[in-house]
Amino acid sequence: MTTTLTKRKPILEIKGLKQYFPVKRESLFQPRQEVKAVDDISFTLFEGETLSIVGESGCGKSTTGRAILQLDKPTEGTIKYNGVDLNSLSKKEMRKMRGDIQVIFQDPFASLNPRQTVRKILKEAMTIQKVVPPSQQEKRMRELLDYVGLPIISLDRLPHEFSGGQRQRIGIARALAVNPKIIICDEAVSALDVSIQAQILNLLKRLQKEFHLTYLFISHDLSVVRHISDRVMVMYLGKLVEVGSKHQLFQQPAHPYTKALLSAIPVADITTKSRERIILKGDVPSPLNPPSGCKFHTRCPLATELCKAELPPMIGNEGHFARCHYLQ
Amino acid sequence: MSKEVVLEVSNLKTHFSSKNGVTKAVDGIDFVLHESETLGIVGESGCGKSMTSLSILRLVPSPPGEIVDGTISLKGKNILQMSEKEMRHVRGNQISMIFQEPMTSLNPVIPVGEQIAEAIRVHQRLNKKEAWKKAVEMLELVGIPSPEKRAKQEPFQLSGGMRQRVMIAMALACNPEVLIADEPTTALDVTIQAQILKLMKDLQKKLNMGIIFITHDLGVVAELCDKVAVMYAGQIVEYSTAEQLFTNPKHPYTSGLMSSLPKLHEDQEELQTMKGNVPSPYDMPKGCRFSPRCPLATAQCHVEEPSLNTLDDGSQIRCFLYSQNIQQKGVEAE
Amino acid sequence: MAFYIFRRLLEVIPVVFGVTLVVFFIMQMVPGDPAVILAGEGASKEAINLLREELGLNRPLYVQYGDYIMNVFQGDFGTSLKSQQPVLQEVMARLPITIELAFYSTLITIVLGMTAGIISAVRPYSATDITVMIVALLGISLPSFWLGLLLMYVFSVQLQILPVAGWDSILHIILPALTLGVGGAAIVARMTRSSMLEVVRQDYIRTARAKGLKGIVIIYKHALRNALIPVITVVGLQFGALLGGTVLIESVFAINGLGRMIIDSIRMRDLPMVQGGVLIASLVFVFVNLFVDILYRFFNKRIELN
Amino acid sequence: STSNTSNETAANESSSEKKGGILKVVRLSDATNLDPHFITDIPSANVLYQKVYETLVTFNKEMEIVPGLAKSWEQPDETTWVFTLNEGITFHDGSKFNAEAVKKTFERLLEPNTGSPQRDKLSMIKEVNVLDEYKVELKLSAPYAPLLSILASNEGSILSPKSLEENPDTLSKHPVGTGPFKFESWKSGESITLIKYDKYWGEKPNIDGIEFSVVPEEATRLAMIETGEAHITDQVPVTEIERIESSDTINLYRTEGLAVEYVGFNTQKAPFDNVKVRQAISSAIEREAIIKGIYNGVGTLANSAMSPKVFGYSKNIKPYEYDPNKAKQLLKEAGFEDGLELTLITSDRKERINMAEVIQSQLKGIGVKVDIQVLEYGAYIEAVDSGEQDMFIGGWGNATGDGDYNQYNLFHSSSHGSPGNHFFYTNEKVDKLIEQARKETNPEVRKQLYEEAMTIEMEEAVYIPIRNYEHLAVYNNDVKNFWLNAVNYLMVNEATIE
Amino acid sequence: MTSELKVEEIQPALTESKTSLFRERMKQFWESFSKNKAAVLGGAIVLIYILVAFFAPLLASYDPYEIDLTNKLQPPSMEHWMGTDDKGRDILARILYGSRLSMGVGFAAVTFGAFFGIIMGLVAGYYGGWLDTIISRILDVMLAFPGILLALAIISALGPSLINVMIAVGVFSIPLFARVVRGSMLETKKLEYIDAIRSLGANDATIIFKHILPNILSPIIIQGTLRLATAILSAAGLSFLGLGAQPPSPEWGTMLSNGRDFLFSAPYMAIFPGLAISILVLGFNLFGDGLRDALDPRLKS
Ligand SMILES: Nc1ncnc2c1ncn2[C@@H]1O[C@H](COP(=O)(O)OP(=O)(O)OP(=O)(O)O)[C@@H](O)[C@H]1O
Ligand SMILES: Nc1ncnc2c1ncn2[C@@H]1O[C@H](COP(=O)(O)OP(=O)(O)OP(=O)(O)O)[C@@H](O)[C@H]1O
Ligand SMILES: [Mg+2]
Ligand SMILES: [Mg+2]
Ligand code: NI
Repeated sequence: MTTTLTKRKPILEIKGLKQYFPVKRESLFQPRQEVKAVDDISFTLFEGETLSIVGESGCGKSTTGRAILQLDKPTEGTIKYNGVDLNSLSKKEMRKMRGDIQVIFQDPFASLNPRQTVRKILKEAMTIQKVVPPSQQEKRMRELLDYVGLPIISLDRLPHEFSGGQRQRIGIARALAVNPKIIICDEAVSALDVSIQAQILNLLKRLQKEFHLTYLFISHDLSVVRHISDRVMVMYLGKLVEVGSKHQLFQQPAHPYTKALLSAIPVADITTKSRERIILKGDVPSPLNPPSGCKFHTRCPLATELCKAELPPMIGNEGHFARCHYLQ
Repeated sequence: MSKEVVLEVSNLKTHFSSKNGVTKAVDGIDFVLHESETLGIVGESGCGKSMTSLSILRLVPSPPGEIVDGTISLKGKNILQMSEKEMRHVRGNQISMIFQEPMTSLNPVIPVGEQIAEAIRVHQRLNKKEAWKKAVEMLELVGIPSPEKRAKQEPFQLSGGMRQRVMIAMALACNPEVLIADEPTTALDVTIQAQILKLMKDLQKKLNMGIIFITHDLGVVAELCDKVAVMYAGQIVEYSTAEQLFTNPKHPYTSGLMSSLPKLHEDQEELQTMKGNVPSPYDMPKGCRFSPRCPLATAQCHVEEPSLNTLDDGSQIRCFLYSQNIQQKGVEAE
Repeated sequence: MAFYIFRRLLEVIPVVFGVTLVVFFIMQMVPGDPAVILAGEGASKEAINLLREELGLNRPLYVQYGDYIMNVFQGDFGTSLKSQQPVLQEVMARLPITIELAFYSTLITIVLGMTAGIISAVRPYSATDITVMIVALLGISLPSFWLGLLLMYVFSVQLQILPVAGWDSILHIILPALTLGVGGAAIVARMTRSSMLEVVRQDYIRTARAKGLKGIVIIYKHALRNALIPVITVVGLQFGALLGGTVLIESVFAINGLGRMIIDSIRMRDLPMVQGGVLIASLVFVFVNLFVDILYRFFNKRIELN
Repeated sequence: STSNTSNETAANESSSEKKGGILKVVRLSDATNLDPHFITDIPSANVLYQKVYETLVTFNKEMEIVPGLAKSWEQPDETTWVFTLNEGITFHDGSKFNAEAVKKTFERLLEPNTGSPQRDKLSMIKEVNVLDEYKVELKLSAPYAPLLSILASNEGSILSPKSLEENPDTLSKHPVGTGPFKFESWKSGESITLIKYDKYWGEKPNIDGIEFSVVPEEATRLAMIETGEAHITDQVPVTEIERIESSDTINLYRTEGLAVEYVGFNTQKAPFDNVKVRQAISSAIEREAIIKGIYNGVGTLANSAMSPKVFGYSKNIKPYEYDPNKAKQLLKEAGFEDGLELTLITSDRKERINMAEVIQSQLKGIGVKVDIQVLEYGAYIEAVDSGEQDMFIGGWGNATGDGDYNQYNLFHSSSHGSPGNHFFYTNEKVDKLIEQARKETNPEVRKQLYEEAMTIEMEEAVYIPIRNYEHLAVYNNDVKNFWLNAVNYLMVNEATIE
Repeated sequence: MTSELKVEEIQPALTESKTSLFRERMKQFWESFSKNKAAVLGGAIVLIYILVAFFAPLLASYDPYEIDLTNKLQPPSMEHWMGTDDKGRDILARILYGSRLSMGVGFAAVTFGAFFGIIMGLVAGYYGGWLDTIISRILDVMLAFPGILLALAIISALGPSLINVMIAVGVFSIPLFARVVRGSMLETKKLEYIDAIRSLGANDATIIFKHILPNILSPIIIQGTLRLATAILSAAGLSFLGLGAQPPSPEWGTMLSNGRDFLFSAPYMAIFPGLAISILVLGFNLFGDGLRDALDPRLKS
């Protein structure tokens, strides 16, 4: 396992990424408050792999994605793509670079221009990044629609004429249109029904193989994550709590939060209805006012005074690391 | 079941008309919902799940959409014939809805707490302060940390999952008799999802609430639903109890769905998929709408449209494979 | 926020420079010599030269401007060439009147304009909508002095229930404020209507309906706030324009406002007065727009300040 | 109601002796300055003239010079004038009126450092000597016939010596004189209030005070008179006179003025350096149509650049008859057979724009194409002063009522440009005649000289006389016994309010 | 990745369908536009005005410049449908001829103002920061600047001419457009689909003009159509400065303000030019609304 990992070429390196959002103060005299949406995370994405980010809602997954895309300027930290610091790029270079890193957004309703037909949306993507000569565009568009399972007639329809899942597929087609190297899939398949989801997942896998694509896959659906990922990263309250290969993580979860997550997966199997579950206690802490020490201590069944006082470091081996004082 | 019927939908048809023709988004749907019962609706994206639920609240965008036929009766009263004022009383109070798209369904410029409190105030005699308190409680209930602070924030300041939980809190705030949840947990992580599902179950027990749960997460369906309607291209193709569905899926589409699921405990290189695509709404295939994609389709399937037949075990299937054991019973199978 | 406001206020300094510089050079460029105009009919060239010297107009331009701007930053806006009175005093005598008039007019603009816009938007393309729209359009193509004279004729001369002109009591304010308010109301009405029409199609309006809210609540609370950005902009523009003074209406109702002062001073080529008037008007504009920007942010938190 | 003819006081003489009340006057513009030595406009002077300030001599309704602060005067030689002053007069600030006060006033005016724009008018005064407490002597550098008329004008106002000494700068906003009214307050841009001066030496006015308010809009001023919000307004739109005359509640007062309006030629610029062209244009304009059509009959047809009320007027000057054929003929002679294109500039006064349009249309008849250029006041002044104009519509107000102030400024070759000779007219003979008239003491001879000069000017067609001004005022039934003098100053000493 | 994947045969009628689809869209646009009665009415009004401007000499039965003082202030009659003005000229003839001038000035000024205003507003709103600061403050100054002074400056710099009047009035309009555009831009640029197009690497121009501008068109259309009226009126206000149409040009705004002296004695002197302006503006507003609705996909069908 170790050997394969080291051999791989890092394509995206994130170091010490922080993204804080200011929060409105109630009065002038209150101290300045911030949401630490992403609080000092570092990880490396290797070429050709799928790295998933899971974690509870609001833990900073989308924010991480947006920071990588340079949609919001990160508060701190560097993002290197193929060794180049994205921050150091000129506007023009950055624009070119964007073709390599694509995104499929969580919310398909908001991410399509209501005035553009599908044809325009796709065509524009191809034209901007100049990936397909105009004469080939029409053919390519049909291909793309076919990949994502939309009828050809969709080309001349407008986003509001589609259902949620259909819109998501338009978003996927748009991302694929520019032949990216990395795709950040922010809940890209959450809105899809299973049959399409299966198609899309297969498609993503196939594309990955054929074109050596790299995915940063953000999802809650752990079965999907398990299916698609090579490695999985677990986030909690803006911090990384566990990272490891799919097998390491699903078979020997180290962090108590990961364990709880795994046990909560709903299973499409009526017989296992009364399965043993780790039900987390305590309130979900707020990123506005995160707990001291280990961020998870308020809900952790194993928490001790130590956890309250000290932030545990990432420890582990063979590419499997977790942030807990009490790793077995 | 001896429980009272709260909502009965029969032959509901909602069509969209446009230059290119008529989209039959919902094309003759029947189902009943009892109190304390959860009905799951699953199906291909675009098959009309959301439109069915919007039709129940009479919120289909019109024009171009229109409910062209059918009845929807809430405790015996036909919603489609209610005055706008009566309808206001129904909405948010007797039937409330969690919308699929949390970003655009929340007013971008009003603090989320206010949006919940407002729903409470129209239907309950509470003053501003009390309603606000209740709203904050609701946010807490759906697992939003620091609810007092979050209540004062506006939707864009919340993450996708939080927004969805706000929607849920809003829908549950008035203790409705019927809750329509349109993919309420898609954006939630599993621990929160579990929490929410538990909350819904608890509330259901307490209030005898009937729930229509639209999702494509079959895991959630298995966990939560009593009955399931599987929709395909505007029609119900299979309607049965959850147990029957998961132990013995009958319609080829249903079994196709089941097999498309990624497995949690085994590695698959490729997921199983159904061939082909959802038919274009303007260009419905002749005969059975699923026939072009059906691995078991026969010649008959391509010309003749099957009807919804009730089987011995009470489930209803729209497929010629099962038409041999047609039983002329009512829709009610229990 | 406090910092933001502070920073915006600092921007006043370049505005002062910009305004004074532009006014100064335009006034130099424009034909018409203040000394000649002030000297009056039949003045000899010597007399004019003497006057020019007296007024300091024969100093090099950069000296004139430099002196002026130095004095401005010390709070001295110079003295009027014409009346020899301190400019600041003259401006300040008129500013409160102008602000009061602008305030009431804008109030009328908002009330009339938004109401009409909302009524139109609730039933687009209905008879009411079309009527409201036509009235609004007549309102905007009817020059304000006309409306003013008409109102004066009806209410003051015929009915004798309001005073003709002057600025002593609230009664005096009614007609001019109404006249000015109606003009602005037309554009506000049109903006409100169209902006509302965009908003009522949004999903969150559906959500509001699903909650069982009354139509009127949906309109006022959910739709209006989202529709407000372009409306606030035009109201701000309107208010600002009124603060710069409205020569015609000030003339019709004999209101001693900033607008008339500036125009009279331009005609007399009374540079310090023009400078002072325009400067104050621009400062007021800077404040109004700061306020508008804060309002944007108030109504839509997504909008970032700075 | 019916209008008064000129020189009659308004309404009936048998004033029912109602005393008191504040007279409310509404007018177009505010004063700009209240120091007579710096005043160059009528709205400012009108506030003060014979109300706050008085002059040594003054005009009566017939524009004749009569005693004022000076009881009598004599002229021991051509360049010496001695005035005997009235006694027992005090200024509003309590200081005494005497020869010293007169001396201080004129010395301030004549001091170049004062920078008075009016200095020119009296610069011929070499020295002012106090002969005794109530006798003052003016020594002139040369004989100067128009002196009395200037002393009778606003520039001749006698200022409080105390103010002059202590704080002359405040005079611009706080005048102190000897008149029947003392200054009360000035709200810049809004109103000026005067109140009755109890220790006034002469006949005390009936009213308690005057309030001059600024109301720029004509229609508003009329409405205020109609509703009784004000008593008198002076500038009145000529288009409204029928309505006013037929009204029961408001009345029109008309009186002949000192000013004239004319169309001027730039005599130094081609083609107007050619007298034939000027004559041709002069013959092509039908002036009666303008008086009637544009001015609605307000004012009279002018025959020269001098109004009948001005000293030196002559009715013997005959302007060119309207004769388009002759005009065409003259043009042909001048070499403009195929017509001519020229620019007519005018200031933005409504009536003048209208006049320009009519002239344009009339000249079209003889094949002259006129471009009208309307200019804002300042730009207009600059244009006519600079001599770039072809043809312009101009006017000459005459605040002193003497022909010198008319002829010297308008036609003397030393007055080119700003002093008033916008025709850039140069004629040695005319120069001589005007200079001579200035020194001539015999009024009849003076008149003769002016007539001669004006005849030449007319022969040379330097300008086309159009209209003698008529001043209008509208007042309501409450006010009686005021009058407007020929300069358009409101005279209220006998006025009463009901 | 184009060729490797198996795709069904591409339909042969590919290019043909493309052009016909464009035609289809145009047809749809026209259909939704023509369904809007008010918009069609507006379009018709505008068209009629343009025709009138074109054929004014044929339509007018009097010389609009012919002064006849004996015939002044005639109320409307069979002979003079709209009466005569204070110099005896036929008002109808003047309005007909004036349409060229007034519409020309109105259009040109609004176009000028809109062009620069929109660009300034877009740039300020989109980039924010110091660019916004600078542009916004310039706009503040422009708004506070007395129009007359600006006009005087323009004449003294460029000389008096009709074109310069358009520029002058256009310059007054710049801040009006700019501020409206900036406000809407601040709102729209935060939408997620803008992020989406940004992450595709679209350059700013594409984002601004293709994705944001169409979505903020409606306040621009309104500002533009309404500004037309004020532009015509303010052009009249400048003619006395020597800027713009000089007498006896039959410009509507000037006719209207000349009518002011006859408000009660000869109201027709002002009413007719006033109506001419109102109806034109009405036409444009209706047309603009229809245009906006037809361009809005969400309103389709
Ligand atoms: N405004 C509209 N105009 C035309 N067709 C529409 C409109 N809204 C929805 N439709 C069509 O109606 C059909 C049903 O849509 P609906 O939103 O109910 O799907 P859904 O089952 O909820 O799908 P998803 O799971 O993706 O949300 C779709 O084919 C869609 O294209
Ligand atoms: N523009 C913003 N202003 C203020 N706070 C923000 C903003 N964007 C995100 N946040 C906060 O940052 C935190 C992380 O948000 P993010 O959207 O990254 O969560 P997420 O992990 O994607 O959650 P989900 O799975 O629910 O989408 C949340 O607490 C959210 O409220
Ligand atoms: Mg997210
Ligand atoms: Mg849906
Ligand atoms: Ni001059």
